[in-house]
Amino acid sequence: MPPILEVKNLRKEFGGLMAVFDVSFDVQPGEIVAIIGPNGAGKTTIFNLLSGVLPPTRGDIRFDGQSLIGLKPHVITGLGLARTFQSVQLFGNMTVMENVMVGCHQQATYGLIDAAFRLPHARREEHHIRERALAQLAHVGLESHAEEPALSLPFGRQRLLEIARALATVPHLLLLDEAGSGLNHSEKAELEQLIRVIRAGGVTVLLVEHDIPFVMSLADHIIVLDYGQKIAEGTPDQVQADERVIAAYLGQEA
Amino acid sequence: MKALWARRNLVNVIAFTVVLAALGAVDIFRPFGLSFSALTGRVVTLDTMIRIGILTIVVVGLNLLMGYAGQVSLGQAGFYALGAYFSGILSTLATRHTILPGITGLWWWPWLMIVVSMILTGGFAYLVGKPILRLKGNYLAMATLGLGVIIHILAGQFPDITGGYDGLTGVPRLSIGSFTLWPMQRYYFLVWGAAIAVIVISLSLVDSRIGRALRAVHTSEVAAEASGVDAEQYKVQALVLSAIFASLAGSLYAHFQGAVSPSPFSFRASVELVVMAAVGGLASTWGAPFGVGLIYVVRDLLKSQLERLLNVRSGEYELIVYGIILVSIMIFMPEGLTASSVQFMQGRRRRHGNIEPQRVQSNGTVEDLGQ
Amino acid sequence: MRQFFRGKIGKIVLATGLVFAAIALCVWLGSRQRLLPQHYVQLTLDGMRGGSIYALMALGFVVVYRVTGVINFAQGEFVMLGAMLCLTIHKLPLPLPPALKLIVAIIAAIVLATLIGAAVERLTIHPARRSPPVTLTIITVGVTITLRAGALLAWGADPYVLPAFSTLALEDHIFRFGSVILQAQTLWIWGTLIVVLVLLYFFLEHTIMGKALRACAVNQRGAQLVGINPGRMSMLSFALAAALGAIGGIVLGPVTRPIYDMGLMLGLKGFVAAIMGGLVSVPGAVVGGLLLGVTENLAAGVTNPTYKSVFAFVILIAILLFRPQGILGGTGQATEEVK
Amino acid sequence: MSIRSKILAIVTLLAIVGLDVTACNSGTSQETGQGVTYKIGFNSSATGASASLGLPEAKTAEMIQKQINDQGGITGPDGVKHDVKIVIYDDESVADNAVSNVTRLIQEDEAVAVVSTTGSGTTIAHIPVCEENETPCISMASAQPITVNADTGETYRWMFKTPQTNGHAGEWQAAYLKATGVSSVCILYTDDGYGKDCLANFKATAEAAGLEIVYEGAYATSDTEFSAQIAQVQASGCQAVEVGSTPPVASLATVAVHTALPEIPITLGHGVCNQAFIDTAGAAANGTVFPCGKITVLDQVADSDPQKTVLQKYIDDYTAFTNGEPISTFGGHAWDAVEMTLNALESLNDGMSLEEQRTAVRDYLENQIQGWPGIGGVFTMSPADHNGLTKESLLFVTVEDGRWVAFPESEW
Repeated sequence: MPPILEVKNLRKEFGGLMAVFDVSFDVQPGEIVAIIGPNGAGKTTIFNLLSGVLPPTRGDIRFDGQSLIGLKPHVITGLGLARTFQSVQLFGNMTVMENVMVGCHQQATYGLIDAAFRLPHARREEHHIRERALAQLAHVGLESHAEEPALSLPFGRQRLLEIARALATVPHLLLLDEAGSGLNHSEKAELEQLIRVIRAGGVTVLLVEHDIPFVMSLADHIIVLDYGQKIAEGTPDQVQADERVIAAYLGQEA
Repeated sequence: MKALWARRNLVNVIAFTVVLAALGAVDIFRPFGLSFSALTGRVVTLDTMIRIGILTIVVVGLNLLMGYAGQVSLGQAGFYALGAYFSGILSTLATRHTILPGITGLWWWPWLMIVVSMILTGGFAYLVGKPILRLKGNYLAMATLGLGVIIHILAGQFPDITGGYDGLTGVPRLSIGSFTLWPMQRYYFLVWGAAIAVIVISLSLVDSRIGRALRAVHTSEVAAEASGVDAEQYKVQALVLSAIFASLAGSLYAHFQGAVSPSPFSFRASVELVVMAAVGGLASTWGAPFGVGLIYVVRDLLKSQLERLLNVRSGEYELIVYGIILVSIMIFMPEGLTASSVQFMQGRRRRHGNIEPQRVQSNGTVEDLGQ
Repeated sequence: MRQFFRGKIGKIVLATGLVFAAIALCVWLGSRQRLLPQHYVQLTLDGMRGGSIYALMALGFVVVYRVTGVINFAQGEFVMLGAMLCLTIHKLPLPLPPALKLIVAIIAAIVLATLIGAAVERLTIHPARRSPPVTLTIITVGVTITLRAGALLAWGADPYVLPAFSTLALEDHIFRFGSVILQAQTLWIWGTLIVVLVLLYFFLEHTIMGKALRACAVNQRGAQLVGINPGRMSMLSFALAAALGAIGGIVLGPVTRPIYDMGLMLGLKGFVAAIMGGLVSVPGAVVGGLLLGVTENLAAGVTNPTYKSVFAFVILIAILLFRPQGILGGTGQATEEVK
Repeated sequence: MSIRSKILAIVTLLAIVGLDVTACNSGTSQETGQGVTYKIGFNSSATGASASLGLPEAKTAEMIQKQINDQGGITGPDGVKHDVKIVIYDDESVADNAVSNVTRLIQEDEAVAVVSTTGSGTTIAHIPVCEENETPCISMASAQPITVNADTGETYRWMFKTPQTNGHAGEWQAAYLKATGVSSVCILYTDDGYGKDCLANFKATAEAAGLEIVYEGAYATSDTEFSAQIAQVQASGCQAVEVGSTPPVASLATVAVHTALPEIPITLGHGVCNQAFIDTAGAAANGTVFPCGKITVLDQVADSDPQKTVLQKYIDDYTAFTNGEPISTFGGHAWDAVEMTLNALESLNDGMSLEEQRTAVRDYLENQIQGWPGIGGVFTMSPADHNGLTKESLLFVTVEDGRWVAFPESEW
């Protein structure tokens, strides 16, 4: 099977500082892949490059065989690449339900005029969106909070809501940026379970993670970054045994 | 759930319409010799009420742009001016220079020109919106401010077209066939009909895919785009729509006033529109008529009461007190007067569309403006 | 090619090219108005006079914006207050020699305006400090309305006279170089701008208060952690802005005729200057102010002066669209998206 | 439901305030006369951009109200006494407010006639209100389109105005320049209603007199730099400069012209006939020439002048009423408008309906104001002329050592 995501010689400079330096890796469909590395290793920058928030200085990103370079973030989302954020970015002026409905944005087509005059076709699609959103909420176990303000949820639930919103875009590949940070033990276990369910549903998952034990038990494949460069790649066992990784990351942690 | 909200909107709209229609009917039928202004203790006249209706249309649009999409405009009076001038010019100049003789005198010509004005203003907003909406927060506010000031200055030039500083005169009254929408009592129904239509459109939009996209852009553009929302497109759409509303209001203004001059479209007017939106409560469609109404009522009250209380010519005192009231409202009820009073009356019950307004605003706007 | 213009040298080449193109356009348009070389000199000199006032105003905007994130619309009213207070105190029958009397009036006016600035912050901005900046900005609009109406009440609608500093009379010394005219007050204005800049530099770099203010501007939370009170700094920034505005109004007073509503247009222009300088930079504000004054005056001179103010706002929009970080550069924040 | 409680709250608020207001109104209007109380509507720009003009107008109206009260009202030809109430509003120099105020005065306050307003643009905005409601309106602004419909060229039926016009001023200026041998003129004017009107009128009269206008340059009211305009004036090589502005910008422009071209003759419009101009232009004012309403140069007016006694009385009254505030020509425009209306009201018998009163006042103004000496001049209205003044209503003056001095044709 061809890889769902191919990253080739990706580079990002911030005014002379190399945040990402010629990184290449592939992600196979159906895998759970994790990118790990110490703080400032360029993990989140890679996510921002993949999702189109930042333009790369050079290099190529191919998703399902199509280059993502120069595409706007919402177009990339439309192609089936969804993401969450390290610092949860919910829409605070909306309910839980509406947050997920925003994720369903591209599942509907009706425009300004249809909406303004509540044309039948808009109402039909709206109904459809509502059902989909409710289904996604059920997926992450938030359906009973549907009409509450998004920010009234406890932090762990907010993470889940953000994942539900990302899933609502019907992704093939889901990017989770430090989804586990700030969660307690049981919440992490819940999250791990959810990620497995998502993968079982046919969605490839790429995570950026800080919490090594969490990643080791979850990921099929791990990429290790340090100072913007890829220093190792392989299965959890291979990575754990890698000298450079221990030196750069695990050693430092200890 | 959805049906319930829709029903609540419907009930509100009907209640609002009935109250306004009843008020208007009083002035036409004058039961027991009561006029509209007598009902309000001569504080609000029908003339004021019509102006409130006209500005409500502008503020509803501004609210979509500012309150929902989070894009501050300090030049909304510019779009309002464009509507008034396009309508004024197109409905008088063609007649004056006998372009298209025979047609321009027909009753539907001014109506057609109102639509043409809306298209022209909307098109203008689209052209300037693309580049300008790349800016954020204070910078966007200032670019729109500049735009508004330029339109205001240019409106005073070109006396052959705009009438210069003295303005255009002879803008015709509107009529349907031979039924003239004048005197004021009839125009009142047209203006408030349009205002309610605009409110209904806004309510529908806010609750739709488009409204959610706008609100999402307000809170976090990055997250909105990651959810598949084309932020740029929706910001432009919001601007164009608010400009079209402003243009409609401007046209209604021109036909109400019968004359158009630059003075009502100054920078101060743009600021006042923002104040009205803020007083009514940003991100609240219903806030618009109440925000506009309150500002008018407060000012008229100040005019009549200050003179009585202080026994002085009130001009300056009125402005001083107006400024102080404005500052006080912003300090003590930053989420808008109507929202605050309703909250007060209803305890801490949460309302749809404006959930925890304080948090909404500090979340959305701080990020946008504070960087 | 595009790469080249993005590089440092490319940018310099591009900027130089644009400047030359602008000069060429200016000369071509000027020749159609039959302007002579001395006219350009005159236009530039007078533009720099107006520009110096814009610069002082822009400094006020920058100080407040950096510390509080508020666009202080009342900045123009501080200018008006400076001029009005000064001439009012000057008219008091104090038993002092004329020159000393003017000096006393100037100092008293600056002190009063500074106190008013601080009071404005305490009474309006401080109680609402937790509100978003857009609310605070609207509050300053309310303050503007109140101050202007108060001025109308206090001083009426008539224009006043502030004597020229050199002659202590309405008529100023005039230096003539051929047909080029330079008023002594213009020199006072330039001198004041320089002195204010030196004092401001000293204040910000070498006093504890100034350093605290700068720290607060760079990182409010960090400043709080090291024991700086951001509320006090907010008040200080308004006081400083009011002082800068008042100084501008006082030195401008003799070349204009102070009137209660003089702050309106000056405020907007000062704001355009601040934007030209990037809204956050002190040198930017000065360069922005001078450049705005000169450009506006030259553009008016070679075309139709009716559109002088239009030029200023066209410049505003052009800067915002093409160089939101201001003419001096630095990293832009106007279109920055990523948090 | 939120919206209904909002409506309820606002209606309650209005009702409370409304009761308060009505209660008070009925309390204050003590009717001392036997006939109905006549109401005169008065609207001026006491604040905002035209405040320096509108404020003395409002004060003049207050003064007249006090005088009428002291006299105990007015008496009609049938011997019935009437109280007169002048209802005074401020439009803040904004056209919308002018329309609202005039509408309110006509429809709510039921004024027999309305005096409104200070500015030309603001007056023009409310013309439809006066015409449609068939109520006489007297403006204190001077532009041509106030009394004459620009499209049809016909005089409006219900619109009148009291100031001397820029047309009258233009005739003086053109005649003077012509007489002194000038052939090419530059015009500098404010980019506002007054300046534009000066420009149009000066151009018309100057060109009719055979003068060539070689340069027209505008500036904003708030401008303090004039080097752009001066450079273009110098480049155009004209022999005289006409400045069409009001202070303070008129003073600044005059100083700028005088500094750059000390020898060039400067003419101005009658907008500078106030002490503020001389105070703020200083030495540059010396030698400038302009036509003025006689009120501003009373000491230069001959004792035989039919206006002299009226002028003297107004000045004394106003000075006493305002505790010595400076006299302005604009207050005079208000005086003329209100006094004319009072004269008209004094001609009414009791028992007329409001519509009849309005028509009668209008007819009186149009036909009975003949050789009527006021502040602005000696008025002679006619169906075609709702201003009734001529060039002679202005006195041509020059400034010598900071004082106005009459400058009759014989001395040119």
